[in-house]
Amino acid sequence: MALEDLYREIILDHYRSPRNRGELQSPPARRVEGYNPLCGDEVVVFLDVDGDKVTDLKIAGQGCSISQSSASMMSAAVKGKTLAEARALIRAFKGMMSIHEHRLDGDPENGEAGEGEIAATEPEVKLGDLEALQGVVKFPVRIKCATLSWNTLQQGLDEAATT
Amino acid sequence: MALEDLYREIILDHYRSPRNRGELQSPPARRVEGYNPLCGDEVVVFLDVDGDKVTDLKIAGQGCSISQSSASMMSAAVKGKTLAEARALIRAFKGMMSIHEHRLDGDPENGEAGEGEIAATEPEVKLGDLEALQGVVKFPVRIKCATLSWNTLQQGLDEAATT
Amino acid sequence: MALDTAMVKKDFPILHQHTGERPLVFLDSAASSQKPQSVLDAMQNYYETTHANVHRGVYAIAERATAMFEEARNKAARFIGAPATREVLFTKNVTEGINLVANAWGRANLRAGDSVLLTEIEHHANLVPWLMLKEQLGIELRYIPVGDDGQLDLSDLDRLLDGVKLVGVTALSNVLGTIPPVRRIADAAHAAGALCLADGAQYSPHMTTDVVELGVDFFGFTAHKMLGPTGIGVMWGREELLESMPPFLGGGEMIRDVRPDGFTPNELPWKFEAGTPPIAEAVGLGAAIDYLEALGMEQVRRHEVELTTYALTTLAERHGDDLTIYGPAEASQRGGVLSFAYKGIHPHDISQVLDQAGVCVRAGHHCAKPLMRRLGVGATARASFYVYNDEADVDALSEALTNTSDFFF
Amino acid sequence: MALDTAMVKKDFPILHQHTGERPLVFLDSAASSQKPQSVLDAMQNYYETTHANVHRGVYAIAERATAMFEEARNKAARFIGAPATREVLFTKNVTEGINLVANAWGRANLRAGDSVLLTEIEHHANLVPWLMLKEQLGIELRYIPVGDDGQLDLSDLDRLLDGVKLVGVTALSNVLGTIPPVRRIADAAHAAGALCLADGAQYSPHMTTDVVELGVDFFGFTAHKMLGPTGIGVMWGREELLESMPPFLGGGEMIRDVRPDGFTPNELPWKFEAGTPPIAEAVGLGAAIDYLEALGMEQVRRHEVELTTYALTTLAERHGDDLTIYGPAEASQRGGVLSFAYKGIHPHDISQVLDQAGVCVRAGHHCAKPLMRRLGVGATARASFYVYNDEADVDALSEALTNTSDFFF
Ligand SMILES: Cc1ncc(COP(=O)(O)O)c(C=O)c1O
Ligand SMILES: Cc1ncc(COP(=O)(O)O)c(C=O)c1O
Repeated sequence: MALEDLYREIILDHYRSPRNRGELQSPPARRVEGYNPLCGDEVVVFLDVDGDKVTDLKIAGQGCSISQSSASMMSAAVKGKTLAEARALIRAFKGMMSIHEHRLDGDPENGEAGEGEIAATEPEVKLGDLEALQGVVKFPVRIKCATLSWNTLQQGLDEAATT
Repeated sequence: MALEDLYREIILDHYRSPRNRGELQSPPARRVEGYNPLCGDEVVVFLDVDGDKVTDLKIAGQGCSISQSSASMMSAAVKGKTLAEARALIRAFKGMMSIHEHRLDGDPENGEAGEGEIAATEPEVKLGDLEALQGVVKFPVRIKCATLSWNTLQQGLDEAATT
Repeated sequence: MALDTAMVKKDFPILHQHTGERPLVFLDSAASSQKPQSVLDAMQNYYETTHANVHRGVYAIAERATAMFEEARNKAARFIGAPATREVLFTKNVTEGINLVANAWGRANLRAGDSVLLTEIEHHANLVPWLMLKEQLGIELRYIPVGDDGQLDLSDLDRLLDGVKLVGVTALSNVLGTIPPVRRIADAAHAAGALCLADGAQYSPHMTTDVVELGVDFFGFTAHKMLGPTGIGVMWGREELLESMPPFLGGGEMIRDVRPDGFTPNELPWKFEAGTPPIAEAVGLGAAIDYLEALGMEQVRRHEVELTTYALTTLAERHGDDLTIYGPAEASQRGGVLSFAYKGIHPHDISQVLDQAGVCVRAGHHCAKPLMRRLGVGATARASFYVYNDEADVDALSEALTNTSDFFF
Repeated sequence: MALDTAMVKKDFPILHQHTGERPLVFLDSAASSQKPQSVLDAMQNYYETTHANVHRGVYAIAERATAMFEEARNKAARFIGAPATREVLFTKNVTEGINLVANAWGRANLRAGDSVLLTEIEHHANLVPWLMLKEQLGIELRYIPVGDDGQLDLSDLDRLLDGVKLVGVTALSNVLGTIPPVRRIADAAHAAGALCLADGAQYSPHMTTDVVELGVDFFGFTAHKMLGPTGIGVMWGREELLESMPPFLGGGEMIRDVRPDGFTPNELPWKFEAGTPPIAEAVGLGAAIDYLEALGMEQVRRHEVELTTYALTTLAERHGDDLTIYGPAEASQRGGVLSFAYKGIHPHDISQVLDQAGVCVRAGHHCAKPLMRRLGVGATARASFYVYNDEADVDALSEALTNTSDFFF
């Protein structure tokens, strides 16, 4: 497996120049922390939701190139979207990442799923630049790096929905 | 290792026709139980001590040919002896048995001791027929069978000494 | 016979390479089975090409080692019909697995006066952990009795279950060969509000295992009795139970975070796996499962029933009343483990003389002292069969028994 | 160098047979070492000629298996200078060993309010078992701090020891390489009426171990870090302590008698070994000890100091301030384990890029989260040396680091 499968140019670009880096005043913004106990990576997502829209979003924390660039790309993709669109993006992204995660967690049925099925769950959603992170599934240990910020965002949206 | 090293003719003889088999009224006789948890063998030694002499001794219980014949030979060897002579016999017998027992218990220093050293600790003592049990040391698992009745006797003598 | 034992025997190096003078007639698989070449190769190959500590390693061999380790967990899960792989915990043997349940579930759920129901045919592995809780927590233990036919006597089950929090039962007795009706016991336990743990140490090597069909809450087995290596066992538990239980052993791998004043446990299954796990052993267990599945567990069981039938018949024919075989009389109702008494000769002596003919049988209490007392014996001799045994092995046993008699009488 | 690493490398199959494209530069032995052919052969040979369950078996291969198993215990005892073999307990890894002490000794001797003194550089294996007792018994934990020089700060030791029942200290830090003055700490502990446990997981593979000279009461190590197999560790304890402790896990082997209402534990060491032990693994550990003793532990240590000196010098020369290496600056005062930060590149990324050059280093918290927080980092990259590493391996690491920098900047 070539290193370039993992570190695509656009990933390195987001890593070197992260988008939407910073903090939002909280409150009013919602502040959610995510944590990868395996490597100590931390991400903090600040979220402004107005009606059914994610009006602003900032990312703080520290981590490896994969977790940082994934968070940066996520922020760019989600900002300005509706809650429903954001959730669809999360599902699509996690779907793309899930193959090997399932395999590692030991779901043999999913182990052999071809890459073609990746986004089958969310056919409407265009992942765009985020597809650059697809190479991560070949490096199972790194999948949790890529999904950290997405899980954190999801937690934020869930909390927003129930409060 | 040939089976005949273990089951010498005299051993089989004591096994088939155990000496001093039975019980003594207790009290006055001292009754001591011995137990081999590994195989469930039980021996009960009944002991009449008068002054410094073992005046009578009987063996009850159940066990394998080695433990039964060892108990039988012990009873024949010890009956009528003084307490000091009985203790010397115990030491000599356990010395003969100790090589492999130590080895199994993991005392490397004693592991390679030659058979010549066996009775060096008790040079005065003649083991006589009991030497037939020497073959047992080649079958480490069986050593505890051979020493069961001797440890029980020793316990009886110890108790007698302190009460 | 359905199983081609001549072929199977070829797969087991020890049957050809042991250093004794006579062919090895290995009839002690209930204590620990032999290993096929494929299991030894899998472990050797793992060490020669891939070894690294699992989880967290980013480099290639560490990732591959992790994948192999978790793949073994998948196989184990499939082998016992576990609904989810995360319910499959690796332990060092089934004994540790039962201690895990007794400690993690028991300490959190049992109070003084609570009862645990066991049976009179349990192995010490499913007795002592509960006896320790009896000492430590003041719980009460009860026992389902065994009848003279070797079957559990369930006539009083409902009364026995009153106030019970957990039932522990062996799925196959290592002494009598009894195969208790685990499903029925588990259903009764659940109806009484109790959980059910089955000790599958002797069951999974020989029978198709389906933990869902068995209806139990916990199920354990041990690799070395099913063609796998020493050093690894499996405890399966229902997910919501495992989720709700506190961890058992503490250390690396089983944590999510550690602070000077506390820690957060990891998710399943790793929450219960402290420290470096038996990695090569998991790979070996995976290969053992592959080997058994290639033979087919139905075939394995059929072979055993056939061989046990043959043994019960020919031994009775030749030795008549001189030989007492304990446990159920019908081969189809029992495992291929024959505990016996022969002409009043002590089991130690039987085993020793048989060994001279290359015939390996166990002699002793088989870690089932309460059952020995129930049978009124200190020890028994025990012959047990597995996939590499055939009728010739039974004949060798039978012949050697006659020699034993000649020797002592 | 004193050790002929070219010869040593030949003994390790994985260094030639792994399936990667580039030569394997294995610098993660602190996580788990590779195994020499002799260790693999010993286990393979055991399974191919001798395997049977240990203890109680009367037949020849069972007796031989038992003798081999107990002979491994003898070797382990000698290897660490244990006064008596019965003090040497086999566990599945050192983590289980520390849990054994925390449970068996801890539960019997610690009460709410009692203190256990640990250090800021401990591995989770020597933290979580005590944190669990904190939760369960309400004991208090204290920590000997680590200074910026990577050494434990003992200036306040006497005050810290006040009211302490046990001190737990790593004999060699798996992150910093620090070698604490265990003897001094143990003596101070004893003077304060406390016991001392040393975690020797990183020490015994690399240094001559003498538990009597170290002056400790408990000492544990783990086979897979010292050329041995996974699945086995050792906990040594002073005989009178082990005698006075209740058993840990319950089951077969560790009992003398079992009755429906209670049990009597076996004698040492078996009292602490429940169930079928890791038999082949013990044989493998014995072979690993033979291999290390043939090299000579003094040589092993000398090689490590020389290689660490070379690494500290050349890495500093080439990478200057771009590279921060944590822990003591002097090779003679540390183990051959180098945790480092490089140019702000995340350890995961470093490890991933190094792997492309065949260089295996670990990235993460190394199961020492409190220490990571103390260092103010989430993770470090870590290169660690063993007998099969040489200067060329260090050069490969150094070169690959430069490439990592080129890749990310
Ligand atoms: C210092 C130290 N203690 C304990 C351990 C735990 O060893 P194991 O996982 O073999 O129990 C390790 C290694 O991971 C270690 O480096
Ligand atoms: C029924 C039963 N349960 C438990 C065990 C214990 O297995 P292990 O020693 O592998 O833990 C055994 C075998 O000894 C057994 O036969």
